[in-house]
Amino acid sequence: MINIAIAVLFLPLIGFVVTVFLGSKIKQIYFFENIIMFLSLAGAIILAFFKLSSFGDTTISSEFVWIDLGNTPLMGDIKITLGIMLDNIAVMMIVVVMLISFLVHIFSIEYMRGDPRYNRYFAYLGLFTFSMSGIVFTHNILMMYIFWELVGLSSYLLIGFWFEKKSASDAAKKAFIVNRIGDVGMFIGIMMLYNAYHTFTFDEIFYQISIGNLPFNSEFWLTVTGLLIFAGAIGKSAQVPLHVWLPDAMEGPTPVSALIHAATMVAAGVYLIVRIFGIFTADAMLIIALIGALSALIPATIALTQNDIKKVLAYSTISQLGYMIMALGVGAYTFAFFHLITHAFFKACLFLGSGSVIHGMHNEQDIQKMGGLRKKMPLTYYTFLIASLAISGIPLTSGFLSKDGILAGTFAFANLTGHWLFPIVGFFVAMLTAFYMFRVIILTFHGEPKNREKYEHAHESKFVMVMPLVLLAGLSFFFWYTPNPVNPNDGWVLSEWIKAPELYTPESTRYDFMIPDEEYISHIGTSSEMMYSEKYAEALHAAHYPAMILSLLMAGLGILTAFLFYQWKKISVDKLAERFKALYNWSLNKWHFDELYDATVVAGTVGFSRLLGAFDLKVIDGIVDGAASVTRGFSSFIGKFDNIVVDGLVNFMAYLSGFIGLIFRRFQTGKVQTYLIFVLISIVLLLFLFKSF
Amino acid sequence: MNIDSIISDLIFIKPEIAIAATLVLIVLVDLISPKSKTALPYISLLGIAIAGVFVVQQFGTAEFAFKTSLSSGMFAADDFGSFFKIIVLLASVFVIFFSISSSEIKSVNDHLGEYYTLMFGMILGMFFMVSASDLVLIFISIELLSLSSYVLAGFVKNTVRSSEASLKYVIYGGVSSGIMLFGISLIYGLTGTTNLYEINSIIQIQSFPHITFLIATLFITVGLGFKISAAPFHFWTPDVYEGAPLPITAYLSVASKAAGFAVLIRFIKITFINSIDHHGNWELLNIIDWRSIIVLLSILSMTLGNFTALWQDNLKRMLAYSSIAQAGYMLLGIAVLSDQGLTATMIYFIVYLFMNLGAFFVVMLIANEIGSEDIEDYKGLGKTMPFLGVTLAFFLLSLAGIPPTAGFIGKVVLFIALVDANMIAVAVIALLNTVVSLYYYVRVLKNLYLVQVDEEKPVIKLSFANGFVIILLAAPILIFGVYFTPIVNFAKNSINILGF
Amino acid sequence: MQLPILSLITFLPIFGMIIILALPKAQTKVIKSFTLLITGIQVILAIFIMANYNYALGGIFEEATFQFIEKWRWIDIDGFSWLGKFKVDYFLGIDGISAPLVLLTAIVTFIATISSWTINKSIKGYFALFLLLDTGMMGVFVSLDFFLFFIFWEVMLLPMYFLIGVWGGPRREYAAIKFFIYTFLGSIFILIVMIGLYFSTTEILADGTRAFTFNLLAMMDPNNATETGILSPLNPSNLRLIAYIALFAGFAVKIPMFPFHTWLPDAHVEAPTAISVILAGILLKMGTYGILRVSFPIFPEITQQLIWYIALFGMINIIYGALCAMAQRDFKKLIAYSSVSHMGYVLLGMASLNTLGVSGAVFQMFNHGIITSMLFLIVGVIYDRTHTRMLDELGGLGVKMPAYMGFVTVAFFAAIGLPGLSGFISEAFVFLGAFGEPLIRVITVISTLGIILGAGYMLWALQRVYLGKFNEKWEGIRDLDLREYAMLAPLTIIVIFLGVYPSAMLDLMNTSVNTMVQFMHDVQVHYSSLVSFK
Amino acid sequence: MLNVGLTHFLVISVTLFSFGMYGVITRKNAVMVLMGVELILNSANINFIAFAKFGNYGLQGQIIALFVIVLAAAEAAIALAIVINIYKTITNINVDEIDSLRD
Repeated sequence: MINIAIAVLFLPLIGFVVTVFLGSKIKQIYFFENIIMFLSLAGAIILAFFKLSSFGDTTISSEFVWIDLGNTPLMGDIKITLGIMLDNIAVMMIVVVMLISFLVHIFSIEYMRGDPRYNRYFAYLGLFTFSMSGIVFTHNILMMYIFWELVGLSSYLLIGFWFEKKSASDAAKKAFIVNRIGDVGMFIGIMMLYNAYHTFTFDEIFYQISIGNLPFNSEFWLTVTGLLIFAGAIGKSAQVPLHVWLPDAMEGPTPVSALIHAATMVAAGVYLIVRIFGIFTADAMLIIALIGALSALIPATIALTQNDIKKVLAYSTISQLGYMIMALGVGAYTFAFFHLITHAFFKACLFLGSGSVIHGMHNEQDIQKMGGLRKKMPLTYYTFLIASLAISGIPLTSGFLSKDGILAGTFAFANLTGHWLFPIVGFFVAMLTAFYMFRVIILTFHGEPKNREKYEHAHESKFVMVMPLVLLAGLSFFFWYTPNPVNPNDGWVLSEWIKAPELYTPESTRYDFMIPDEEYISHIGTSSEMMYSEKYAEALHAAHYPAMILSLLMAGLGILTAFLFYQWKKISVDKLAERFKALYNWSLNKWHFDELYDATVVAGTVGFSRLLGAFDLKVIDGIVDGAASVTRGFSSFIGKFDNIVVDGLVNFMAYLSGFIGLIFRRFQTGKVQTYLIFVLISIVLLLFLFKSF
Repeated sequence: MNIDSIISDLIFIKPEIAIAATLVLIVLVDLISPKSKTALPYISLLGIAIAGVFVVQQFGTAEFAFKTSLSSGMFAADDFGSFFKIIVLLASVFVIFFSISSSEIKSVNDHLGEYYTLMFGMILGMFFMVSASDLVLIFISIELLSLSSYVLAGFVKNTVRSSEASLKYVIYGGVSSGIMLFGISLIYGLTGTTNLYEINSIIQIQSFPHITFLIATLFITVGLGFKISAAPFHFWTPDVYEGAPLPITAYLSVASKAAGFAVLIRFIKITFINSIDHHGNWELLNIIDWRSIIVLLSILSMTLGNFTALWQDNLKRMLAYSSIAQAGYMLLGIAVLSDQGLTATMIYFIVYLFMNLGAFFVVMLIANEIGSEDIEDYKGLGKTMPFLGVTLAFFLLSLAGIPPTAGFIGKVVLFIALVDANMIAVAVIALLNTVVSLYYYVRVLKNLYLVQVDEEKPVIKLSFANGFVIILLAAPILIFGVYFTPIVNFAKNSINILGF
Repeated sequence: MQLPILSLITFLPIFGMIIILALPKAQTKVIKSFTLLITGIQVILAIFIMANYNYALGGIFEEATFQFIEKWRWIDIDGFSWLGKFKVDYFLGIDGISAPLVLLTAIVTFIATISSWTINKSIKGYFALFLLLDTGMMGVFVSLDFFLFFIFWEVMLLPMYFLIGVWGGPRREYAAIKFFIYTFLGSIFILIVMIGLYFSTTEILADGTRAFTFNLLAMMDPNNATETGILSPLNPSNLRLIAYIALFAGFAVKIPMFPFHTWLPDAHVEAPTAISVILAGILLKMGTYGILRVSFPIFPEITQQLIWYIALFGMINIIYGALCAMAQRDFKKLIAYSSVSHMGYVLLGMASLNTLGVSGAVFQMFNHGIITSMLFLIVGVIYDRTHTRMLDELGGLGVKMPAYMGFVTVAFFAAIGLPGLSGFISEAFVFLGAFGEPLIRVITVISTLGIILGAGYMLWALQRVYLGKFNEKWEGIRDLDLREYAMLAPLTIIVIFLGVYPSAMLDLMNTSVNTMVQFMHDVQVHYSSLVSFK
Repeated sequence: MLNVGLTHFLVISVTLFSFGMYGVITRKNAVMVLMGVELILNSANINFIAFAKFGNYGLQGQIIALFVIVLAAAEAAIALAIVINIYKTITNINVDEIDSLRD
């Protein structure tokens, strides 16, 4: 098992190394990368199959000592291990990653053809896949951080792949730096964990917390630690307020957006929370839920008005990730991960579909200039439609299952704790999602083409591009996950594969409903539906059907409105926009987040650095330019003095010494009699000085 | 005191006799064959060599010559004196080498006889100075030195600046020695003797009006301060150094300064000593606060010397100020008032001899070629005169005290002595002064190497003899910079002043 | 007797210098090749040293556990009534703190020699001074006698002055003198403290008598303290504190620590590429090395008192350097300020006084040496082709120079501290270690800002130079040639290798770092008992 | 008859010394300046002789005075020669105006 995992992990790296070094020599080297990806996918599937079928709930892990500082004074044994941990979540995730990665590779063969850095593109994809697998497999948080940064690198390289475009390189830079902000939080969290437990390994950290050993012996700091690590997830999963990088990241090639910025890397934040779910206190979870809710809501409202097809999808991604984060925050752990998987497939499908459209339309991304493409690109249309239905939460799709679960979770949570904000946001966003997705579909595929010329040239994409679409659309149906299209809990994914989370936090820090009642568990036995306590199970059960019906209503409402607006044109969009101009612009301008950050953080930092730079040049560089400015009056000697010495602190000293020297020079008049007067004065002074001795 | 004892005492002044004899020989040779000026330097060198042999032989003796009483005399033949005689002789040898190749001296070739005669007059004066233990002998020998050097400073008669230097020197020197003599007369009046040892034994038991004694001592200090060009008695130094012929400037800056230091040390140590403990710390009589006075003079000297040197464009003048500053450093060693400090000063002197003479010599050779001592004219010389450039840089860096030159060792030993005496504040001031000094030394380096010169000038060849002399000066600096045991030993073994 | 390998590696360049001085001026090829040969041999010697290095020995304060020791009496003068015996030892040896730096010096000097190939003015003088500099640097890292240490410390001043001043850019005179004066000023404080320590320490000689000593190891042992020495721990005064600050300031100039850093940007901007490489790659390490080797073990009790301030200055360096870097328009100046920032990590790590922090600091010294050398070489490559370093005038170069771009990416991301490249582990260790010390925890957290800012200025620079629209002005710019590959490839390999397998370096220093931490801890207790005894 | 004692001599010598100093500092003519120097030297001579006589210190004081007179003569000779020399080169012996060597 472990060997297969290692192979799955390192094969893409080999692909990267080989491709990057031979890229300029051998034109066809990208085939190698694709073969490698196929092998990795095969490995991942085998891995998942064996793990899920034969090993049940056991966690298989293996580690080796990477750095061994031995028995150190003050800090005891310091060993840093690297290792692989395989549990159900990891193997499911790796299959998702490898599958989408493989499909994106295939898709890219055609999509990227003719690019001058064709081979390098595949190399980067390989690097990304390697890094992402690292995140999935890791058994400790430092290694998580390492690969966390490495996916950041590959994301940087791929967003900025067309770095000749300033916007692309800007976006790449922005993505990396914004991510870094979150990462620093995560790193501080890691420091706190390490400081408390002297280990990075998840198991050991969990064990220590479960025996009541908290960072700085305080529940408060446990909350803080959890939130700091969550900051990493905010960055990587593009949650508010660090979401600004993701829309810009659409500057990268579209397949990259599908792989990294929709399906896998951005989901890593969710994956991280899933991994360490057990250490979050109730306070931390509330904040997580809040961030998630905001991230679900705000981008959804922005997506309503965007015209760039990829931007719409990007905001939708943030919104969906917000759902997942919110779900985790309200304790709907299993649904969050479930949504992560389903979302990965249908969002990848949407992105690749948009890629197909863009490819077909010769790099046109503005949906206002499309239209009627249904006829030209039928396969793309249908797959896109299926995926859109899935994201909107229409029955028979996978999205319906997972989204409904999340909404039910928020419902139950609200019921138990009184935080009704979350379900309200959840349902509202469900409507918005349905609306903007169908807005895209209608504007892109339905109606009359707005740009005749481009329309004429549009064509259905080649097989290698359409095949992944079809596959992913297929994965958006319910039957892969459960036999019952209305209840995911009947399916194998939720009932067998995703287990209820283990909690390690002290019970005093949890929500009441998350404190398991012993007899209940012994009575029922653990099953995913019956997490935490009886109270919770009942609430969830009660929420299930109301939530389903309500969500269906909201989705239907959204779709209907979209048709009213765009297909049947019953309501004039322009007029509406005119009437609510402020709101419209607010949405169109993405809530002015970018401007806000530019004006505050970026301008502040850059301005401050300029200031410091000038400060460094002018002030520090001459602690007394204060004295220097006084001396500037003596321009007669400064002019001469510049030859001798310099400015700055050195300068000051020079000026000062020069000044002293100047005074001393005054004595040297050249008149011997004056000298003698000085000598006499000196004698008198000396006498005066020493007479009292 | 009778004739017999005077004659028998002559063996203690064998070196002086050799010098005097050479002086006479030079006069005679010059009279007999006025044409053959080329022989004179060699005769001089021979005389110095003989004197040198005598001086070396005298190491280890500790006797009074010309006794005025049972336990004291006018002249103390001791290792301390011999040490400074060696310094003087070494300086003389090099200055004679300088004189041979100096274009200034060549211009007065007809008067070379007088030149060497006067130089030996100086040597003779210095020899007596460093051994004199009687204020009268001190005064007379200082006058002998001064009178010869007044003339030598203006030896290149036809140039204005040489004459001016000479005039200033003689007036300034005359007044200084007058003041000193007045001070001596006051001491004589108070104690009835001019012998340092006797003064010491008298002031040990008797008390005197403090002000009078202070005035007398300060007056004497003026005369000595003039010789060692310590601030605030230094005013003549830059003008005379700039105006005098370069070999003489070099000579004044080393030899005559060394003699002045020897007198000052002897004067302080013999006259004011109360006791010396087993660590070699001098316990002085509670009359004059010598430590404060010397610290004051020393800080003043180095600060003034260094800071004013920053402004100099004439390299000779800059070196004049630098030598004032160097005197300040050496005074620090005396200020410690211990054998350790004394040793440090003596070690510094050995090093100073080589580096200062070396710097002056290179400046002279460059002036011979380009006819200027102006720093601005040094631009790009590093290329046209590679050897001179490198060696000048080396000497200047040694003066600044950068390892691995002997200049560094000199300073380190000095600072060790200061720190051991807990004079840390003084040490810090001195160290900060070395930073200032770096400015102007490096400025020369900058002009030599860093400044771009557009025109290509041909490389100027250096004669083998001059190169050899430079190496003779530079090699010890490097060698002693890395392995300084010999100079430390030499100085350490020479601190014995007669009577202690 | 074993081979005096440390003397060999230290004085080999001097030998080379003498040979070069004897060679005729016109034989530039020979001079260059010969220098390359000398530095190459140095690398081989360094590797030989590493191969024979015993990882189990700690060093730091115990002579017996130092390796490749050479100890001869250099100066030995008896019979001073005031001192007794004056002695200075020629005492070389390495431990886990100095070994990485010896290796670093050998490697960086070798690379810098290759980079010096483009020097075309006074070649003979250049390489002679270059080799002299080499000796000075190597000497600092191997000497264990303070006097010797100081001499080596000063010896490299002068060649550096000339190398910047003669072969530098337009404002080279200014930069050179600034460097010279700053460093000289710093070393003066070192000198005075050195003398103070000399009088506070005696050492038992072979014949059983005691003598004052410059031996650094003897100074570390409080049992050697004299009763009356001014810097003796037995002497209840705050002079030790003042001396510590003076010594620290002396070393801080070299690091360079804020506010003593202003010489650095000027020196870097004006110096030729190879000299910038040496300056940033090796010289800066001397400051932090000095603190680790001298200040910390000799003044452990003061160090403990002041770690908050050391960490504070580390933090200021990190953030201030990063912000200044961001404001620069000159590529080289930007890299120079990045050094200020990166050396801040070293200070922060040292202040932690625990294994993780100190390992991180030493490792960061090595890594920064390698990474910053790469960065300066990268700037040099551009400057050779375009003769400008202004960020705004470049742009889009990545298109035309793909191979170069690969190295650039590695170097920049290594500087950012990307995992998988060597900078990451050292920075992470510094932070983890510093966070482990409660006193400086808050400072550590604030310092993590440096991670963001570092990414900020580096990527911004990357974008302005290599990404974006290609500036047509540089049409016809060529990719790397073989020589440039030879400079960049080895460094890249080191960066990646140590990123993946940091133990290679960490194991080398580990025992010593642990010894050091233990020693600092134990001896602090000891010192405090001394003071309370008083 | 006035009883002449040590004090009188000392007053004279101090006066002489001061006059000498004053002359050195104020006179413009180099020869006059040199005269001032002579006065200073001779004021010391008076001291020596007076101290020798009134302090009963033997003949040493008088002998010293003789030495000083000789030295003063030598110095005067040399100084005058130098003054002549400077007169030859710049035809001016005004000490005040000879200041080409200066900072």
